[in-house]
Amino acid sequence: MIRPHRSHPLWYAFLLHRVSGLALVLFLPLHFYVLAFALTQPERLDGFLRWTDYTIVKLAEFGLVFLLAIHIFGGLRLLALEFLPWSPRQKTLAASAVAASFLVSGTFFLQAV
Amino acid sequence: MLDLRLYMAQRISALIMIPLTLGHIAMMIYAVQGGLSAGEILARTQGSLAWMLFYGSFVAAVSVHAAIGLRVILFESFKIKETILNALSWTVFLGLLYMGARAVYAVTAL
Amino acid sequence: MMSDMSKLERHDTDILILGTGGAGLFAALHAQKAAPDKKITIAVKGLIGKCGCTRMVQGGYNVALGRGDSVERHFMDTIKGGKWLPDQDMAWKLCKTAVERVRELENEVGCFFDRNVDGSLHQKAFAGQTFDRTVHKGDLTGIEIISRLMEQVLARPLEKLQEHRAISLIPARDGSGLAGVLFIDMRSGGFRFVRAKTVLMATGGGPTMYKFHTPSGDKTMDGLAMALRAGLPLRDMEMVQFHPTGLLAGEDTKMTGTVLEEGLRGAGGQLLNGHGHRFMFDLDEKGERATRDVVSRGIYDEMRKNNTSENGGVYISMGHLGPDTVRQKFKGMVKRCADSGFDLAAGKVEVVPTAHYFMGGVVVDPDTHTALPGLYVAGEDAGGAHGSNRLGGNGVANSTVYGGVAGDIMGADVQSMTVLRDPDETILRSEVERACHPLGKKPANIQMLRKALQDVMWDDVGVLRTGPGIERGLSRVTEIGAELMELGVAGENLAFNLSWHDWLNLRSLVEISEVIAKAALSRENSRGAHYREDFPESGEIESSYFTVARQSDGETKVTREAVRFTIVKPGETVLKDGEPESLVEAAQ
Amino acid sequence: MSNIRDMPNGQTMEVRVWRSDGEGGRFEGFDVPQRESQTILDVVSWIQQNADSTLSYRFACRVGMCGSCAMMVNGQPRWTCRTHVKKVLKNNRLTVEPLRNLPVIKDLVADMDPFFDKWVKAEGVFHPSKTRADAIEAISSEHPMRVEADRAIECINCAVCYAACDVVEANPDYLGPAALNRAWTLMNDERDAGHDVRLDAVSQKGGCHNCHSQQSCVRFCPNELNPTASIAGLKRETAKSFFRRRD
Ligand SMILES: Cc1cc2nc3c(=O)[nH]c(=O)nc-3n(C[C@H](O)[C@H](O)[C@H](O)COP(=O)(O)OP(=O)(O)OC[C@H]3O[C@@H](n4cnc5c(N)ncnc54)[C@H](O)[C@@H]3O)c2cc1C
Ligand code: HEM
Ligand code: SF4
Ligand code: F3S
Ligand code: FES
Repeated sequence: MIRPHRSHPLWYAFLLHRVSGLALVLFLPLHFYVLAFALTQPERLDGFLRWTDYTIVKLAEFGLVFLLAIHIFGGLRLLALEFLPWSPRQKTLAASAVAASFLVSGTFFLQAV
Repeated sequence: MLDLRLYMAQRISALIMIPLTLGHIAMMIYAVQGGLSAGEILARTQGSLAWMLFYGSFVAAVSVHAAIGLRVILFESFKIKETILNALSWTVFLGLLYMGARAVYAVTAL
Repeated sequence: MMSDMSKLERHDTDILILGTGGAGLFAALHAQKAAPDKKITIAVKGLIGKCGCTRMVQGGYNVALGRGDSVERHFMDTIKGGKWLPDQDMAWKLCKTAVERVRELENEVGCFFDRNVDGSLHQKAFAGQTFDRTVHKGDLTGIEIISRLMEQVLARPLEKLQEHRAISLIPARDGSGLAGVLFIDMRSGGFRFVRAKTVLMATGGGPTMYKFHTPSGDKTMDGLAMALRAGLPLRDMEMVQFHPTGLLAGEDTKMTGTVLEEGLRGAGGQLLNGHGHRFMFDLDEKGERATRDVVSRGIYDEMRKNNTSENGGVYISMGHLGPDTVRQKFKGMVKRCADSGFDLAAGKVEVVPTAHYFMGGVVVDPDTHTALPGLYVAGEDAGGAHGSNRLGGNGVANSTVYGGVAGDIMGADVQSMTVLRDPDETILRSEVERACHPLGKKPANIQMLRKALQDVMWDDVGVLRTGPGIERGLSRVTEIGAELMELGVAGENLAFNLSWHDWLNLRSLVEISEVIAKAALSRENSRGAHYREDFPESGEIESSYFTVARQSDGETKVTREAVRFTIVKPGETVLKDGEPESLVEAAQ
Repeated sequence: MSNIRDMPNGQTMEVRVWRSDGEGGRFEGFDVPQRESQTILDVVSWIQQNADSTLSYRFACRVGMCGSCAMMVNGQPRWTCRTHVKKVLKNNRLTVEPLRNLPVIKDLVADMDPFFDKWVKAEGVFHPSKTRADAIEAISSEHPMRVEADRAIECINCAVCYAACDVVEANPDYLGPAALNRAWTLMNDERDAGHDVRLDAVSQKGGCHNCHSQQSCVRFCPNELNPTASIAGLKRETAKSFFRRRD
């Protein structure tokens, strides 16, 4: 499916950044919506937070934090690429960003269970 | 479709969010230990001007950042015309800002 | 078929430029400056700036920038290098104007040539010169020059006819001069006639009728063939320069013939024949570092004696210098060989002499005027500046200097020209028919014929020549020409029909090959690039002559004309008293 | 053909070539003999010369200097004159198409005008500050700006990067990696008098800020240039000018 001119790590890094950004845009309104219950219907917020104890929801949460982490570290990578002197180790940087994302979201997951 | 001004807005908002989101994640990692409850969260945040500023600036930044980000994706994937694109971007921006502001107000006002 | 003249598109302009090498692009810039209110049209066989040989210049650009060097010294090197055959006024103008041209390239066009640490231009050594005067940009000088010129031209509001192949110079009905140029718009396959008050021909010669050759694929002597048919005199047509080390990768690849740079030999590269013998020291005490012509003859001779490598050439070997050193010093060449599947750094690479540059060309005056009013010629298409041999680095200098001159002169001349000349419609029609000739014949593969021509020219009118050999070659070339006329091209779709253009290319090559052979017969001595085994002596310098070929009534005749020593006489010099002969040796 | 010197085993390969008169098009298959030394350009030429005389393609220098022979080979943009068949042949099959992101004139010939229009639009053109009457400016070969410019200068405008970039495909106004790379070399040219117009030119809607650092341009540039780094340089300079020009 991935066309031949795209089959290299830095293009995947771009794709990951875009997909994570897009997913965050979709999730964020939901997040805001739920938090706003605190004002209007505090009991529903609590209900929602309790609901987060379920494993599936835990996994989803992990996914979300992972996306956020991916996007942040990916974004850091891009900002460094754009604003710091050029580094020839672009692939390493991209890999590090992914690794850092796993680390952070993994920690979150372990704490949460 | 980015020109210099949109680019700057997106990059500056990203820079602002870096400490905020990292702080938020660290917070969450700390807070989720043993499960979340509304009471816990609200106890920490309600009535705190610091938290209001913290999350308030995140909401402002992310509204700008995400609206521009979405604009680019919409343009590149769907070749949407500029006028419609502008309208969409503003809608996303204002929508996020409104929802975000409400959420911040909910968790940080007394 | 397109004898239907109503389909011929017509088009008018003031200044028309053919070709976008160094000469064409410079002419466009200068013409625009000299005549900003005139319409200027550039027409080229390929894309603007992306075809021709100026882009392929590796070594660099000769220019006297002081520091011990002088225009006089550059001039003397050019005259001596050309074995006293150059037109001295042209050579002088070349050397003198090169100084201004390089400043223009740097300050106005935007080229950036290599510098020394102190900020001054770096100048390197090139064979046959008494001063290290070659300005360069790494070993990709041509790309820098043409890319920068191309940008300037693209940014200007000139009319651009890309992938327009000039096929004929059409004279005025009243015989007053040139009316315009007939083209094939290659993209559509249609014909277009462009009337112009002045036309610069800068299509860049190109001896691609040899089995091994360096120039780009678009160069097939179209310009000289057009000039010949228009009745213009062509000089020095026997003078074909061979580069000693072209890559040899077999007959089936276009890589064969492309240049492996001169510097390889300079740095200590060894030439070995098929038996592994290092033969150059048998011929010249400088070994591989002897001049281009000597080395070319040495290799050609080994090839004739069948002391050859696998594909029929000899080997160049660099490995003894240390593969890493070679890789670092000749990065571009090593990479190029690697892309072709050869290891230059550690292994041996097969090489052959390869036809590189054509010294002959249209007779012009130092202002680029020709015998045909309205026609100007500059660059490799023009004869005279180099005589029998072109110094490495004088090629781009020549095209950029004289391209600019042509632009200035055309810009000035056009001011007093109020009307366009009307073409001779009969000739126009017959020239269209001429180009359509193969479309009426049964389609056939012409590659065998092109190969046959290249073999004949290589074997019989090549690096080493003899009278009987040339005669044999000449009659074979004539036969090939006749055979070509019987082969056809599928003409249902003329849009970007490369096979049709291959046919037209071959026709130009055949026509000029014939002239080369005739001129080579006429010169009964050996000078510069022309070597007659039956006349190995150079002949008396004081009574030097150059050959002039002219066609009338379909018959080409070659005559000899005495060289006029207008600036310096044989045995004399324009160098100041007491100046050393060479500043290269002095420094060594 | 008697002059064909096939591989010892007489092997052929299956080549699919895009045929088109500019609109629409289709693949056509050819069996081409394999040779020891053979580039993609040689394959295409072989087809035109021996199998189908109507096939159109473009080349000039045949040694990687003119940048007019680029095509999509197995879906990837490449200079065909210096791409050895062995390097790209997979399962004995090859696919050759015209360069991506440009209009097609015929078969494998792309119209490069949009690419060069953008080159000019990006102000990839030197603005002189001196004339031929002036001396050549002394600039040390070790000057940092010069070193930076040199890194990006050896572009042959082959449009391989332009064909590799998805932003070019998605955004018709995007100036593209090569034009921006050239603009950056000029921003590092002390002799150039057009820095401000150029910064404006690359800050427009189709300018450098549209680059998402996909780096396919770097991946495929046959001359190992790095347009991404050059574009990042432009982003930095324009960002600086964003603040500078507000005072
Ligand atoms: C590989 C190589 C390396 C070289 N290295 C050096 C060097 O280091 N130093 C040096 O001084 N010289 C060098 N030369 C020689 C130098 O390149 C030429 O002398 C010079 O560039 C010729 O310039 P030009 O403008 O006359 O022709 P070109 O640059 O060849 O341009 C000719 C133009 O005319 C066009 N054309 C051809 N036929 C037609 C037609 N029928 N209709 C329309 N347009 C047409 C072509 O497409 C092209 O655009 C080298 C040459 C080669 C091949
Ligand atoms: C610290 C936090 C963040 C940083 C450093 C950051 C950084 C970036 C950067 C540099 C880009 C530009 C990518 C490009 O042009 O190719 C970008 C794009 C984007 N960001 Fe963020 N971002 C952050 C947080 C967020 C958040 C929270 C959201 C969502 C709500 C988001 C949504 C997007 C979107 C949708 C895009 C567009 C993606 C694209 O063009 O491919 N970002 N981000
Ligand atoms: S940057 Fe590289 S790929 Fe792009 S045009 Fe220049 S040489 Fe070709
Ligand atoms: S591929 Fe395109 S997105 Fe940028 S890094 Fe290169 S120009
Ligand atoms: S033919 Fe010139 S780069 Fe390939």
